[in-house]
Amino acid sequence: MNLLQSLLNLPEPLMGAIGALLITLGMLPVAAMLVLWERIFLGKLTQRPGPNRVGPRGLLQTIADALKLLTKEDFTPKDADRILFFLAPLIFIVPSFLVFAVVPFGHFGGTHGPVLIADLRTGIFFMVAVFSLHTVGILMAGWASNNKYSLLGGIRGVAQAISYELPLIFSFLGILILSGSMSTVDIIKAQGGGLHNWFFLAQPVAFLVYLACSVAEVNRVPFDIPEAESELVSGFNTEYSGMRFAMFFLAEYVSLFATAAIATIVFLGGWLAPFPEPAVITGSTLGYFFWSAGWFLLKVFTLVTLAMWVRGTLPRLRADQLMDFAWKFLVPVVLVNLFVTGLLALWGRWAVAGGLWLALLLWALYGQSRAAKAERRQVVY
Amino acid sequence: MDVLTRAFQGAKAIAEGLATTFKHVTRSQVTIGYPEVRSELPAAFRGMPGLPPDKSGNTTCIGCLACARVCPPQCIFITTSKGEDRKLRIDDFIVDANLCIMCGLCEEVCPVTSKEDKTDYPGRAIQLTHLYEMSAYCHEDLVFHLPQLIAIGQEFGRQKSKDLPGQPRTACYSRLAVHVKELTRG
Amino acid sequence: MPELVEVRTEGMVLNMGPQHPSTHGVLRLLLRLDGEVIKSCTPVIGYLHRGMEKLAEHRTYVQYPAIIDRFEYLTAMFTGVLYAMCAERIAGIEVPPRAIWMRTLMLELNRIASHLFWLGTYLLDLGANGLLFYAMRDRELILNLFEEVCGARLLYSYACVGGVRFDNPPSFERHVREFLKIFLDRIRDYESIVTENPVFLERVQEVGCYSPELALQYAVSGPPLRSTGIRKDLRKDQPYLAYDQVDFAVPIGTKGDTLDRYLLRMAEMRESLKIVEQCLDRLPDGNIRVKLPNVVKIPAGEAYLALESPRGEVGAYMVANGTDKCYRLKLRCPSFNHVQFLPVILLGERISDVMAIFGSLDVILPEVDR
Amino acid sequence: MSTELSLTGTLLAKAVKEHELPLGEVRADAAGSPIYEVSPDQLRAVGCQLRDRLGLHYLSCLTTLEWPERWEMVYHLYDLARKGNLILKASIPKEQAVFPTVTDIWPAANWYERECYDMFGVTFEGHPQLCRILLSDDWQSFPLRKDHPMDLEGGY
Repeated sequence: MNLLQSLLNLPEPLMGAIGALLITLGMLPVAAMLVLWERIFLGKLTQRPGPNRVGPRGLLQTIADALKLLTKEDFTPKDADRILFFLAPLIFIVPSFLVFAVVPFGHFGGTHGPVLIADLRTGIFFMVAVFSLHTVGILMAGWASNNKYSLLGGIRGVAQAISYELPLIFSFLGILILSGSMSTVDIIKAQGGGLHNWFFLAQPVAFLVYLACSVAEVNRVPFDIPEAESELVSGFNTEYSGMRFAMFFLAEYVSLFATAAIATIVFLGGWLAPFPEPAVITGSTLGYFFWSAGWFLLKVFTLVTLAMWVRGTLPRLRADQLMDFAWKFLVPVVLVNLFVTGLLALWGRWAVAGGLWLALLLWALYGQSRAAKAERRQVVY
Repeated sequence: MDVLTRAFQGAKAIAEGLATTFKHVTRSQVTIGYPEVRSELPAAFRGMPGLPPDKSGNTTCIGCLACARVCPPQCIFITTSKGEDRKLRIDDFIVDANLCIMCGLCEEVCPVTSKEDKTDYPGRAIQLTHLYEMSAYCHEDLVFHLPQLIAIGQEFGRQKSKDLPGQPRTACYSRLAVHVKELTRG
Repeated sequence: MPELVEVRTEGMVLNMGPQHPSTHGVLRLLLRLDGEVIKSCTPVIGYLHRGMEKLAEHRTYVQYPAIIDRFEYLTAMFTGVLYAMCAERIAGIEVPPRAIWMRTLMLELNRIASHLFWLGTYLLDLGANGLLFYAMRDRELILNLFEEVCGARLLYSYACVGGVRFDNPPSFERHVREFLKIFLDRIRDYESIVTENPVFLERVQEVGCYSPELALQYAVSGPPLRSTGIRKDLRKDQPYLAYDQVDFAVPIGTKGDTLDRYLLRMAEMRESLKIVEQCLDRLPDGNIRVKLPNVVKIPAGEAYLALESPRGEVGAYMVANGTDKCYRLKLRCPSFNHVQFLPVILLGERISDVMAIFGSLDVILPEVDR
Repeated sequence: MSTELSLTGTLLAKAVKEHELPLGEVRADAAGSPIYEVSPDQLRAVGCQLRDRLGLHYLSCLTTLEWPERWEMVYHLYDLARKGNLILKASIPKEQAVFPTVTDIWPAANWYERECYDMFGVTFEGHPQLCRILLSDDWQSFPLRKDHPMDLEGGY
């Protein structure tokens, strides 16, 4: 935004408002595209065509769906808590958009600065704090609907969010040690110089933990217990229809995009290309903008597709197993990771050492797993 | 170490599963885009019963009521009258497609056979045809009378599908759908 | 001294179904919950009651095989064959060998189709939707085979008293062999997605365990019984059709949990493939049905025959009285017992496991309600 | 029509004979399984004996037959060891329509008996929860009775 700011020379609050507008308007088509892509991709995974009726090759399917949802009757159950019922989708949707305030979508090259609305010094902290807000929306929706399935979904949503918030934040701490800053821009800059400097290599464990937690944060398979449709019909949003359901739906995809964006920033080098960038591109302002934004979006898109791919493959965990997984596995793992990172940071050779640490771990485990292989249960003939 | 072993094994199994699902991305689609593309029907397909006409366009039914008697949901109703030449005439032949379960017992018991092959179903007066699209807005539209049944038999009879093995028959379907609709409405 | 106050908590009554995404047709479970833990469960059935037994008394032996398919539409071959076998046994009708082998072949193909349907929907119950499409894709292959022979994909009305109604078209054998060739690979695909998946294992291991004694008391049959380690398979115990002439094994489980039931069904599909192959190799030529009069009359008598359907022991108790309709037909269906068994094994489980356990019993509601 | 006992049927009949249970003459059904008549008073006692001494824990089927002048209960017991069915029959006059329950002997009988009540109106003494099962609670008639109309005229 720095470049634009110097060009337009507007007061900062106004620039912020313009940025908010841009994000809100920009995210709507992105979410629509993600919905469509998910359906196409899941279709491909299962040898189906996916949506193919509306528009050329089904490309307008989400628009048709959105129109349908908007024109549907907006239904409020009898005895619902009307105020909370009305507020819940709003509270659910706002944080997903708010996260993008600190997401740098690209860079203008040279000294022009990155493309983002606010370069907060506490960028990562802001993201996590804001992102955990939508749990309130889930609980409100679950409570206000006056439906037992919704209530169970709401309770599960809160329990899940509380459990997964912790390893999620802890998985960032190692990165903060390495980058020495909480600002999203600084974190990306710390990863400059090529693929080998990206933090997912230095912090592989944290990266995997983050991926698991982020899937849990956005309530997707295998962690979609708040809305598990084979158990709770549709969980916390069972009673929502029309526009308000559309808001939940939209927020979920925006959140998915947001978590992928965070992962890109923190672990995959944000807008940076995986190799040292040629000076021709870094020199041109507009050229570098498209180049960097392209890399950023490509990475985000890959992560989002990964989440969709997992959805097409894995079953869902049970609520208590989910908590077990978070508290008894993820939290200790990130703590150990944090400890090791701290030690390595002291030694200063984290990149090499990180790789060795991972290789050693994998090798030890591979030997173990081969030994344990024979224990699989079989039927008796 | 047990936890980590399990974690590793789990990750490996998940990766295998993901690989398997991803393998399918490259495979060809199995879905058939139904209204435009139709699956090939086997010759034995059991669809809506019809009355394939003879060369003069009349039904070959002799009014013995065997089909009406054997029909499990009892959806065949035949009215006959004796004409002046003392021959049995079929006044109306009703198949209520709301009730029909397409079991094919009617064509099995039909005594009318073709001269060449006594076991050949395509010689029967009532035959299950290859018509399977019979949506309608009300139950009455699905009560088929003699002229409609003859039309169905003519368009979709098995004899016909024998001549055209495995041909998608999109053109005839839409034509007949309109045809049958007109007859049903009228 | 502070007074101890008992905190009174209230149980929650949850009506699961009949409108619920995963109650396998229309079952209603009245659950009394404490948090997510089930304190009591009352199944309410009958939403799909169609009076199959009353219909049997009002339809002739020729008509009813077409109707009995609706009794259990995922394994329509079994019920049709069962009805025909009962009538044949009472009347002493000898079925031609070709019909016997054809019936065996069809039953085993139908078993695979039914297990595939179970596999897909069960994984859907657990929240994975990818496998559903793979399972359905391969079930389609079997349905195509059925369609080729009898012209219908779901409700075959294939068996009739005295044999089978449709002979194989010439291409049938080749198509079945093609199916056999690819299907083993497909099973390996499913297993690579499911069997070792840690999420799946978490969901099914040690879930829904019950003892063999309990299962016997409630007359549980089929894979749910065999998973506890009791080798009760009517194909071996009371061989019917051509099962005494084919070579196959009856796998059993060890723990009686949901994982065992999954493993059993996968193993059973493999065994069924073996049987299908043997049937194809040994399919004799000849008539497919005995010539019976137009009005089939069965002399007075009674018989209870049972087949090992994919879900368990499906039995028919037929009382004939010398007319062309049976005097009474009682259909014994495994799912009825399994739904009755459900409250016993659901006690103390979690609401997330209701579908994991219920699904593993492979209940189908039309069969319960008849 | 076979009225001979099958091989497993003979084995079962032999076992029953050895234990000297108060059962009538053995008959065979078309499938070759032994059928025993038992009086309703002794039904529960015989059931316990069969279960405990012969090991017939598995009640595979239970149903009611309506004959012109009597109700007949039919119990199909499966013997897992001998792999055969044993059929137990008990009759009462038409106007009485009360049988002793066997739910506590074979828990599987619970729903079977409810179904018999639902369909025939036969009641079971001592049944824990004898209410409608397949039909709705406010249903009046007993549809499987022979005098119940089979209405074919209705609409769709």
